[in-house]
Amino acid sequence: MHEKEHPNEKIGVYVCHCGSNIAGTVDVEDVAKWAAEQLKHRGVVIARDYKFMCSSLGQELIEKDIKELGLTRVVVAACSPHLHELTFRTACKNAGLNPYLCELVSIREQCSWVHTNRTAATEKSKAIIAGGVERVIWHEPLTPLKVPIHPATLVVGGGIAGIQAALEIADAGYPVYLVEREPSIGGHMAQFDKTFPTLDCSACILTPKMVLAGTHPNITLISWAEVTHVDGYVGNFQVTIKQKPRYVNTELCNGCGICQEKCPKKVIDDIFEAGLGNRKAVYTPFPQAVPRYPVIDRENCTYFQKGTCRACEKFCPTNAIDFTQKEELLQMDVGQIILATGYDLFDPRRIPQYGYGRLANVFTSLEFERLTNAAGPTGGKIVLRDGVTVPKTVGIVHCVGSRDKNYNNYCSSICCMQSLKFAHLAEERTGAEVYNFYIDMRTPAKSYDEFYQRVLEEGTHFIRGRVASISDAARNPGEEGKLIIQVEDTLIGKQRRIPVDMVILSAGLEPRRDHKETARLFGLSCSADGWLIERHPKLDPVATMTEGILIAGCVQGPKDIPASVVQGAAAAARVLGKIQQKEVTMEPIRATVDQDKCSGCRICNNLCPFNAILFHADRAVSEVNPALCQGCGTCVAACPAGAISGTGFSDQQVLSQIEGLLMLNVRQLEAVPA
Amino acid sequence: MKYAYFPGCSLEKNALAYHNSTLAISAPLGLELEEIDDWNCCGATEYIAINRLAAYSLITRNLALAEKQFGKKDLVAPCSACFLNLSKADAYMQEDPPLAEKVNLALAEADLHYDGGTIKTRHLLHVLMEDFGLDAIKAHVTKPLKGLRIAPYYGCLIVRPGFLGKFDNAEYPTSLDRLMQSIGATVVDFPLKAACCGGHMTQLNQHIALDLLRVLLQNAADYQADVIVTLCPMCQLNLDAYQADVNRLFKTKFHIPILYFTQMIGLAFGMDAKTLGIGKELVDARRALAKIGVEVPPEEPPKKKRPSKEELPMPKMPEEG
Amino acid sequence: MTDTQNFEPVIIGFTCNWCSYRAADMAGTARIKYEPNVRLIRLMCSGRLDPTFVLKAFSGGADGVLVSGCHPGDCHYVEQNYKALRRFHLLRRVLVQMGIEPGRIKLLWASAAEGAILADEINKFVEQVRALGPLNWKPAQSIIEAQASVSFQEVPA
Amino acid sequence: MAEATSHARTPTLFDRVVAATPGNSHLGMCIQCGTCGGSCPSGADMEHTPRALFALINAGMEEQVLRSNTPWYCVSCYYCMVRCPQSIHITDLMYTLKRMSIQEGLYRQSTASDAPGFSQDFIFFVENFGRSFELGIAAIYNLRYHPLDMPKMMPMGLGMMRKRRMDLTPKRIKDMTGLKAILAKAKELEGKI
Repeated sequence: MHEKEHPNEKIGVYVCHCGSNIAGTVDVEDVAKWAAEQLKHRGVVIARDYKFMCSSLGQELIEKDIKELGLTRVVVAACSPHLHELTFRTACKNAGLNPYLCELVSIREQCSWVHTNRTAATEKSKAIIAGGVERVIWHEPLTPLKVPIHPATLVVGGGIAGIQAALEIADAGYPVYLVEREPSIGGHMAQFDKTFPTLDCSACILTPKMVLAGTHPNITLISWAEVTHVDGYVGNFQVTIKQKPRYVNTELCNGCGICQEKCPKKVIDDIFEAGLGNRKAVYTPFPQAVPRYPVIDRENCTYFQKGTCRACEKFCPTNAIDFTQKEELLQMDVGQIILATGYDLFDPRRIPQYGYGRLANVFTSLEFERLTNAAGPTGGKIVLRDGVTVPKTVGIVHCVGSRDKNYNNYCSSICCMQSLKFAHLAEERTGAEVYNFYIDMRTPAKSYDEFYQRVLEEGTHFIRGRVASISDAARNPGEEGKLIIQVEDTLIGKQRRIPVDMVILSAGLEPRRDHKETARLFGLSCSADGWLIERHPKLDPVATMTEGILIAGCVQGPKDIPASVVQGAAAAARVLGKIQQKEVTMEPIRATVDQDKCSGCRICNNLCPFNAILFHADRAVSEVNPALCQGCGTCVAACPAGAISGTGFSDQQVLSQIEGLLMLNVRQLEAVPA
Repeated sequence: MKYAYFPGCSLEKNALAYHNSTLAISAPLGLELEEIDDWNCCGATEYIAINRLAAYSLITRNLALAEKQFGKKDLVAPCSACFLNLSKADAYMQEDPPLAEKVNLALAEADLHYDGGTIKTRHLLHVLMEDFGLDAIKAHVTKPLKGLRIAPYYGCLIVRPGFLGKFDNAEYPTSLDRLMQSIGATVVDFPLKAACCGGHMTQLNQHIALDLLRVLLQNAADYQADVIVTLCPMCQLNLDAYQADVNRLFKTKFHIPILYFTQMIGLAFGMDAKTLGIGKELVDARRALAKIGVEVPPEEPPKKKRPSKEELPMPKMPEEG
Repeated sequence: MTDTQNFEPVIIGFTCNWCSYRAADMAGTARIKYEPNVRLIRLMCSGRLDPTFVLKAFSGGADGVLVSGCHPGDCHYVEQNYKALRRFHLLRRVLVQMGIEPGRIKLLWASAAEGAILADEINKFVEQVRALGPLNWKPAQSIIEAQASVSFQEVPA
Repeated sequence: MAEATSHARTPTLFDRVVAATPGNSHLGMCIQCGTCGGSCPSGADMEHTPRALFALINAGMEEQVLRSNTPWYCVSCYYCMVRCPQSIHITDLMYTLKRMSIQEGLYRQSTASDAPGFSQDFIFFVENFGRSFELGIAAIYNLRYHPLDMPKMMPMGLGMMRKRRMDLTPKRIKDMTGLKAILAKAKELEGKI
């Protein structure tokens, strides 16, 4: 039934060498020759091979044939359609052929790059092309769908990447919803004191941006909230946001902070102060918090736990405290989404031999950031955990939890520079002897290595060797009461034991603990390490596989502040580009119900996750709403009456492709030696 | 529960106390240990240094005998070195087919054959913790070791590298700690609990070995341990038999008896010292053990003064939740 | 062509546009080598897999069929791979009735990042099918149509 | 990975070390971080840290490698192996190097020249009785290598005797012939590394 016996199509087949990428393993000339001869009866009128089909010359080749030979179908055997489908469709379009009458089959990713046996690869290429030819016969001229794009954008995560993205879009005059899980935006950058390599104060450069984001007319800041549900598709997402109760009426609150003074309940601040400092049960994480309104932390509030106290309420000059607030679900429509949810710090407790948690004076990098921060728990004094003693010797350990098959296999990329910064600060503020323990010193970006030079000049000791263990077990009087860092100094090949007062673990960056949930929520995929996957690692680092959802900052992989800002801006540029077009064009891959064939069994109705299929009770037939349909084709496969067909992936197209793929089985078996 | 049993050479004589105390506590727990008939030495750390195939054949002969005698079964080895060698051989018999093939060719000379993975070797501590559990052990405690300060010493091979899977943390294990607490003892923090006793270094290079031992003893002394509890004959031998040499060489005055964890369990079960082979240790345990049963208020851990108000909080540890 | 030694099975693989096809791309970009016996077809979603496709492949001379999609929970279309899963089990039963060993069809979840896993699984599957030997399954077209239409009535979810 | 590749070229020192080590040693993965050397209980007294030894192996400097006292000072504590960020089977590699150094006879030139002797004495009893025999080993070994240390050893030895923790005669397993046959066959199969 699905076999055009004498196809009256004129098909052109184009085999790409891709330099030696394909031609190196596949005999492209032979493949082209074979297609011309063996697929003639299927309508192939011309088959060519060319060095680079995607080059303008290659495209012209196709366009010329379309015009001169009157091709009605085009098959290009080259790389993955995900790379160049658009290129060749455009070529067809330029030559006056409907772009959807072009089929791109992959003989590079799926053949030349993954096989070594030339004969086998060549035969497989032929099969793949035969499949493409059989399929293309059934292609239909299509016109891409256009849907209006909602001008608003959702930015998830109020760290520096998210703030940058939000500001860029807002400044261009479009509305942004900036959602932040914590009470204030600012992210990790707000916790730092200095930023490498220029050592300018983190707060000084960040807070203006925070204030801007908080006051910008085009930015709706939604802090202390989380995205719980995402529906729809590029141009028209419906998102649900859970606004956690602040128990503070932001209409009335003026952020005077009296409630925080009066609150009797001290709580260790595990988030902003990295567990090193205290906050109250009602709090803003830090003085320059944006928004300035505090939140009441229910778990630790005496009133919520015991029903007494209410001190904050008593003293609030504007009666802004409202214990009756409930969690709210906010619904909003946005056209595009930028994810900038950041990272979590590697937990060094997982490396017991480094003693973090057991040995008081072993600190994490984030703890040290707070120690050095003028607004931190010690007012910027670098002291041991007793809160008074100034360290005379400091050891800084690189690569903690990074570059290690037992923990994270990747390089966290910021630790070297961060450790150099720590070395500088420790030396500058305490005059301590500082030792840096590194495997490789990685300072590749602009004026980073110069900073390394500077720290060398300041007299920091650099020991090339990964620290083996940190203990308080002294072996001689010189080690009494110290932390002993045991390491091989690999440059002299000797084991050394270096007694220090303070150890700083430059812990690596990890995906957020809940990264899997995030990926699911937004329909994205994570790499094995847990970072979100970009559309292309080099050429499309802020886009994702899902149209309309972009990523920026550490959610895509470890990176420092400059890189995060760049990505925030890049993602914003992408968003703005789309908004400017007013509408998004979408692949016309949709399902349609043949009203005459439909028996009204309604099996398809429950199969559609987008509720795109409606049932007309009166006529007892189902119908697909093309605006909602995403083209997955599940209903097509399910329809017992074969009444539903999917454009671009119709039964005929797939069945014919199968036939094509299997066409030269027998011959292939003989041709290929085992 | 029934298990195949591989005592190992040490338990035959120098660690007979370990052997006896193991059997003693097995009875009440219902732990049945059936010795592999005509087992041979595991080769310790020495044989592998001379001839790889001979060494693996030597070890695997025991597994083959066990397979013949019991079929598929768990094998209990109280000696950490034997435990390591047996599980290592088993691991490579599965992981390295060419090696396995040759080993079986050799075993065939005595009509023996072994398929990797048939006999799972486990250390006595694993079995007590995983198959019986603390509650089962607690249930038999009649004389809790109240007030006795124990430094739990794991040594290397029971926690590292875990050829058949990790049983406890390789750097900072806690299973023995929990076991000792469950029988009423006070377990002191012992940072070097999984450090090395020097192994055969006591023979090859006394200075290296004695220094390692000194550091261990010092650490236990710093935390005011009455007893170091071991689960390996080699560790016991080194710490016990060479403690005098350590004192002589470094002019120290350590007197820390080294006992087997099975002996401690036995005491808690109310068994008499003699059956448990207590008294065979060179560093006399009488003074330390005198504390047990005597009502003494648990002394507060060493120099942990009240936190001053400047003091910054310590990070929460997982177990604290 | 009976001796399994130099028998090269032909396997048709169905991939979804969002995960497994991109896994194949990934394997390519990373130059991870695998057996040339598999020929892939791109569907938008594993949910699109019509059992007739599989029967068509077998009747057309394929010795094995690989069905792959996003990991459960990661489906680009929310949950359609679960439907593919449901169908797969149904289908396998029918195939057995039709005298096709269950070992000739395999379901595989592969995320866009799992090129190596995909390659590895393909190699395993090729070996498995090679061991089963050639299929040479040729039922009348009519049977396929019939079987297809009767045995795959979806139970409304 | 290096161990995976099959070479037509004559095997290098690296190849031979890898081939003589059971399982996959991952030796080719070393990034020279020194975690092993830092973790080693006797690292301070080693002529080369394991890391340095691996570099020498890569450089094909057979003499230096097999003359080094490093493998002989390995106490088999496995710290290096569990801490190695590249999961290299360092301890097993040390065993391999011991064997090779004995075969090449190069250990004699190492500062641990008598170490193999201890192993030899140990296995003498294993090979002839099927069980090890502390007193015998200690006695023979020390008589051979540290006769002057004997007096120093005495108190400990006597203590062990007094406590009946030492045998005067070694035990012997029943099927000694079987074991001997197995070991003989194994040695024949092993041949030269």
